[in-house]
Amino acid sequence: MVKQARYFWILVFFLLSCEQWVLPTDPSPDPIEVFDRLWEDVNDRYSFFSHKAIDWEQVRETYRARVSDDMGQLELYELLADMLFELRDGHVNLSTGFNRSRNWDWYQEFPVNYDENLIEQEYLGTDYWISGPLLHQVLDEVLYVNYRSFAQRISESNLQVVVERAKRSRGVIIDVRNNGGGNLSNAELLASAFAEEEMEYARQRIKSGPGPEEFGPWEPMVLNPWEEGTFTGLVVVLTNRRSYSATSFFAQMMKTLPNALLLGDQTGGGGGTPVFGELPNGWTYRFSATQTVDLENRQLEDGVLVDLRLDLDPAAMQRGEDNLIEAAISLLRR
Amino acid sequence: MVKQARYFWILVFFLLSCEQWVLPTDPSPDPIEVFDRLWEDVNDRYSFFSHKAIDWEQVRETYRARVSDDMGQLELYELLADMLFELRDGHVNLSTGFNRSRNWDWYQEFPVNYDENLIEQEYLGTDYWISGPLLHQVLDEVLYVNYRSFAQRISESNLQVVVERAKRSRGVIIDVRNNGGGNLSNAELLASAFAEEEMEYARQRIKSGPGPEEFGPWEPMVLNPWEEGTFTGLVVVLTNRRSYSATSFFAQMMKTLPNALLLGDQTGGGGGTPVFGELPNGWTYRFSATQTVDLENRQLEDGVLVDLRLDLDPAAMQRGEDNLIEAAISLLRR
Amino acid sequence: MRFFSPYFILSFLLAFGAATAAYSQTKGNLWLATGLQLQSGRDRGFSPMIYSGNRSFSLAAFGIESPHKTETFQFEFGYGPLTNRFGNSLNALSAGLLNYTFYHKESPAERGLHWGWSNQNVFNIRRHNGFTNYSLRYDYFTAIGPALRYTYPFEWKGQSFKWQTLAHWQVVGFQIKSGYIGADPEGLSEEKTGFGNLLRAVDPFFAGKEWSMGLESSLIWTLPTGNSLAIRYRPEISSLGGGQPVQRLGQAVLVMVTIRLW
Amino acid sequence: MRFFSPYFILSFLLAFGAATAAYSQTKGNLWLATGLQLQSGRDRGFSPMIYSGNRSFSLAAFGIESPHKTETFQFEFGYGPLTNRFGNSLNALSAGLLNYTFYHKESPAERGLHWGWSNQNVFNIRRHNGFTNYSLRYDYFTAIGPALRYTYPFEWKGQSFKWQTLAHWQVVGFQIKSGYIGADPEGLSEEKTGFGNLLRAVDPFFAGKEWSMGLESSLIWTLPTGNSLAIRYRPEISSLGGGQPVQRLGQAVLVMVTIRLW
Repeated sequence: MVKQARYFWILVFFLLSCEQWVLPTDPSPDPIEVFDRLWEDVNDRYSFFSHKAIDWEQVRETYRARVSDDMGQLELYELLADMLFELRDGHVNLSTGFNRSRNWDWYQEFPVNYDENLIEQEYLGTDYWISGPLLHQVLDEVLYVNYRSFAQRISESNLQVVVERAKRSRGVIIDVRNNGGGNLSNAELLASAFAEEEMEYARQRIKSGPGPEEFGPWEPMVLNPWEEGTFTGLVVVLTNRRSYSATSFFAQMMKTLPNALLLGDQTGGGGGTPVFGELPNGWTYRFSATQTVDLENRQLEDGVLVDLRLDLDPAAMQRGEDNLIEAAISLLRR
Repeated sequence: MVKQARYFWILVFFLLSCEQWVLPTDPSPDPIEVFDRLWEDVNDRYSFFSHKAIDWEQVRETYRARVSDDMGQLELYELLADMLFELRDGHVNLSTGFNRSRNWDWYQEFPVNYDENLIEQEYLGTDYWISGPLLHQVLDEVLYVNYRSFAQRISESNLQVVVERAKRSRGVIIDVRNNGGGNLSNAELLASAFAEEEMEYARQRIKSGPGPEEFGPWEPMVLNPWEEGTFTGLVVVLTNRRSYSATSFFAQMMKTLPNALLLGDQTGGGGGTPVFGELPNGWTYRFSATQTVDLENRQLEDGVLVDLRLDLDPAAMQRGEDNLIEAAISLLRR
Repeated sequence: MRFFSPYFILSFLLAFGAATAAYSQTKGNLWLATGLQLQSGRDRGFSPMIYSGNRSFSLAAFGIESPHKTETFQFEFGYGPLTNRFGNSLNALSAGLLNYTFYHKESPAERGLHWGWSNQNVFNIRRHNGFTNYSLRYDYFTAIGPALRYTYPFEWKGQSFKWQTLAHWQVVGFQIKSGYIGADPEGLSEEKTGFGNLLRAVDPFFAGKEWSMGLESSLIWTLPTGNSLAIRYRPEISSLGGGQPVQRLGQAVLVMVTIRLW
Repeated sequence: MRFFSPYFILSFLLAFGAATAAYSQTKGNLWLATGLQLQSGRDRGFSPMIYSGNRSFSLAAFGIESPHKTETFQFEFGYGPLTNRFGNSLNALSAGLLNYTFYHKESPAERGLHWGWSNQNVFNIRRHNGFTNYSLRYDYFTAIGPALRYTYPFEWKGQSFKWQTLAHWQVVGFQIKSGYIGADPEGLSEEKTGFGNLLRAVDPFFAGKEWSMGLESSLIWTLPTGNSLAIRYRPEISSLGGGQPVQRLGQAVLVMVTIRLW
């Protein structure tokens, strides 16, 4: 009987020796290993190589030669940040605790078109309403709504009051300039309050394998009218180049609605949903892993174009006026 | 035997009938009840009646007459908001879902002294470092650190890199203008990186009963040097009237340090830690329930005074200069 | 907490069981029960509103039955979110130790009415999810009082069943509660010395001003092996006065196994 | 989840026990165990790094022993945070059903080596706390394979003890795993019909490419009442290939009570 027990000791030792075989230890945190991991993961999962005509193999050749295992963490960070900069994508970041790399070319080369101090002093005033993240004020019988980040959650009761005030007005201005994005569900909720019927506003696909063109199928993105009641009067959405990510999606939703139009400058883009990753030295990163196109197959990554192109006029600002808001008011009062 | 069981049925019924007696149902959401609850809770727990010479009984008389049970929620909200406005306190809010009342007189009547677009374009530029919520850039051998909200957590590694860059510079500017506060622990952590030794910077006491002068004892608030190493060179902290709450505490900590001075306009105040409450109609509110005084027994609620008073100069702004940052740089380079 | 409680209890029982298994005149039992508790409560330090909800609730008990008396040591644990009628929420955790001693010198332990006493120790802590400051409050009390037990065994379809109801009422003891505004009890921080500090924070518990009473009614199916399966209903109330009053009402329904250890 | 699992299991057992108590030739047992599991795992869909930590781990099992075979149905549940060596964390939840059948026609059930088979069903889900998108990933497999049991009873200081080791190795079955980027399995959303959809998401499980094996070693102290207290050590490995591979290694130490139902 005890002899049979030997089978078991063999089994126990076998199982314990499996550890290294089933679960090999973590990869080395040496710069070369870190570089290769990052390059390879971007190569496998990044979604815009062909759209942006980026030769990632060529990028590897350029940067790989500059990596060595005796370089410092700061040098390595700068090298990797430079490499990721080539993706020309605001949804690409490398986070190290001491610094976070980014590519903000999509707004830094363009006019700002937004002055928060001016809006607070001349438009919102002191008695505007605060419904969660939605700041709103009635201007010349028009409801002006300022929303600064889609990362701030809109509750149903926040939205309810905006819809109710909208119904008592001659139209709505939604100001999402400088709104850098956040949660798509907030964008869908806000847009749903102005949608008369269900409609497809974009299509999205996701990387499904390491090949450069390995994507899942195009899935429709659909906007449903808000069940609590909607405002179907005229809406003007103000955007600038710093309207990014979820804000681009919001702009696209509103652009699809027959009762809304976009005014200002095109959005900055951000049409790919970022996926996250980790490097063997503990740094984390993210980059786009999906593609989104509008109904004409134009990539949202390139920004959503406005219906009416208008920049902030320094002369108007000097007079204490935001000429985008003024233009929206006169459009709605017409 | 079964007869004895009667005791138990009596016990069970007794226990079940206790429900209403032990736990009476929720108070009525009628306007008069709501008004009385709010007035009474502020009366019992608010901490600045005598410091601000507010006659809360008088306030009750003024407003109670205007409440009736057939008034709408919007009217009731406006009445309560007006009543709370009398406390002249930025830490007092009434939140209803459709609007949030506030008293922002502590900054609205004063110069703004801060232009984020200007700082991004002329000082931070495109290659500044992002260490969590700390944005920093070297300007003329001086480290400029911009921190926009104490609600954003500073990690140890974020702080480490700031201290290390500070050590390689001729001094540090910490810009907390327009920083409306947040978490006191972030203020303590940031200040601790510039403290050479343990020191008391303020004293705090908390309401301990419903009487107007019922407070617990004064407790010292102490700043300890950061264990990971500190920068003990010169530091200039930039504040304006919108530096509030945790930012006032931070200003007070830095003011107490021998190697730091405050430049700009005094902070907005916010020296009382707010306690929260609920009304029978579901609205929530908060108000100050503590007092904090500096080492000269001056209330932090009245704002922390700067060492060097300076306003933003429109002419300098026109030249693309923030004259507060310029003044701080020349102070540190002297 | 969730994990360690049953773990330590069982370890303790393993050791304890070994030590007492030698007693020949006694019976040792282990109870394990889990279920749902509908809890409603109000803490004036937070709000005048009632917060209620269904929490998970579990208990582990160890009992020794000797010819003349029965002793039970019962550890209880409850955790879950409670909401008010406007949807605001708090998370409430309770941990308690409830001890019973019943005397049955004159009548059999298996049947009838028995008097005894109980000792209850309960710690409650709650975190409000909508409040940014002073969002944590707690209370604790320890008290003793009389207890009563009624047991009625019966047969049904050839199987042994038992109806048992226990009642307890806490009369006198001590309490510690969060302060007027903050989580720390009033007076706790006035001195720096630990014990003097603690004494300042302690208030008496007196029936009349404070209340804690409860029932445990169980329908028990005794298996031929001596173990049993049971369903227990457990209503209780408690109310702590003074400072910011705290009231609570709980009703738990539990499934329970009893394990005969010796 | 945490609460409902033991609750429903016990309810099921109450009903099941009642139905089978009539069998005279069989023995019915209930096991309850709780403890800690040191888990290490890697999901290539998240990271090349290992995440490990001590999780709470519990199981409830029901066993029927007839003269020629023993069947056990074991529900397992584990939950807790795992961290990598830089402090990033994810929360990992596992729920599984592990069934054993052992045959002992020729030898007594209480002693010796018995062969049998096992069926394992495991669902794992993890949420990464540092990733804002695609932070949820899961996997599931069901498979069958051989099992082996060795039981060695002994006496020590007049008490009955038993050493028992069970081993299982999963050979063939099915698996479903999160996709290349997102939580949904690849192919799941291609069609709108539910079942065709599900079939697309299912991949085979084959020993060689996929692995799942484990041991359960218990030191059992049988009480005079027929119940027992035990300590169990439970190492296991699993590895799912294809797409983004997932590997896991767990070692649990549990305290356990066994309740004789009939």
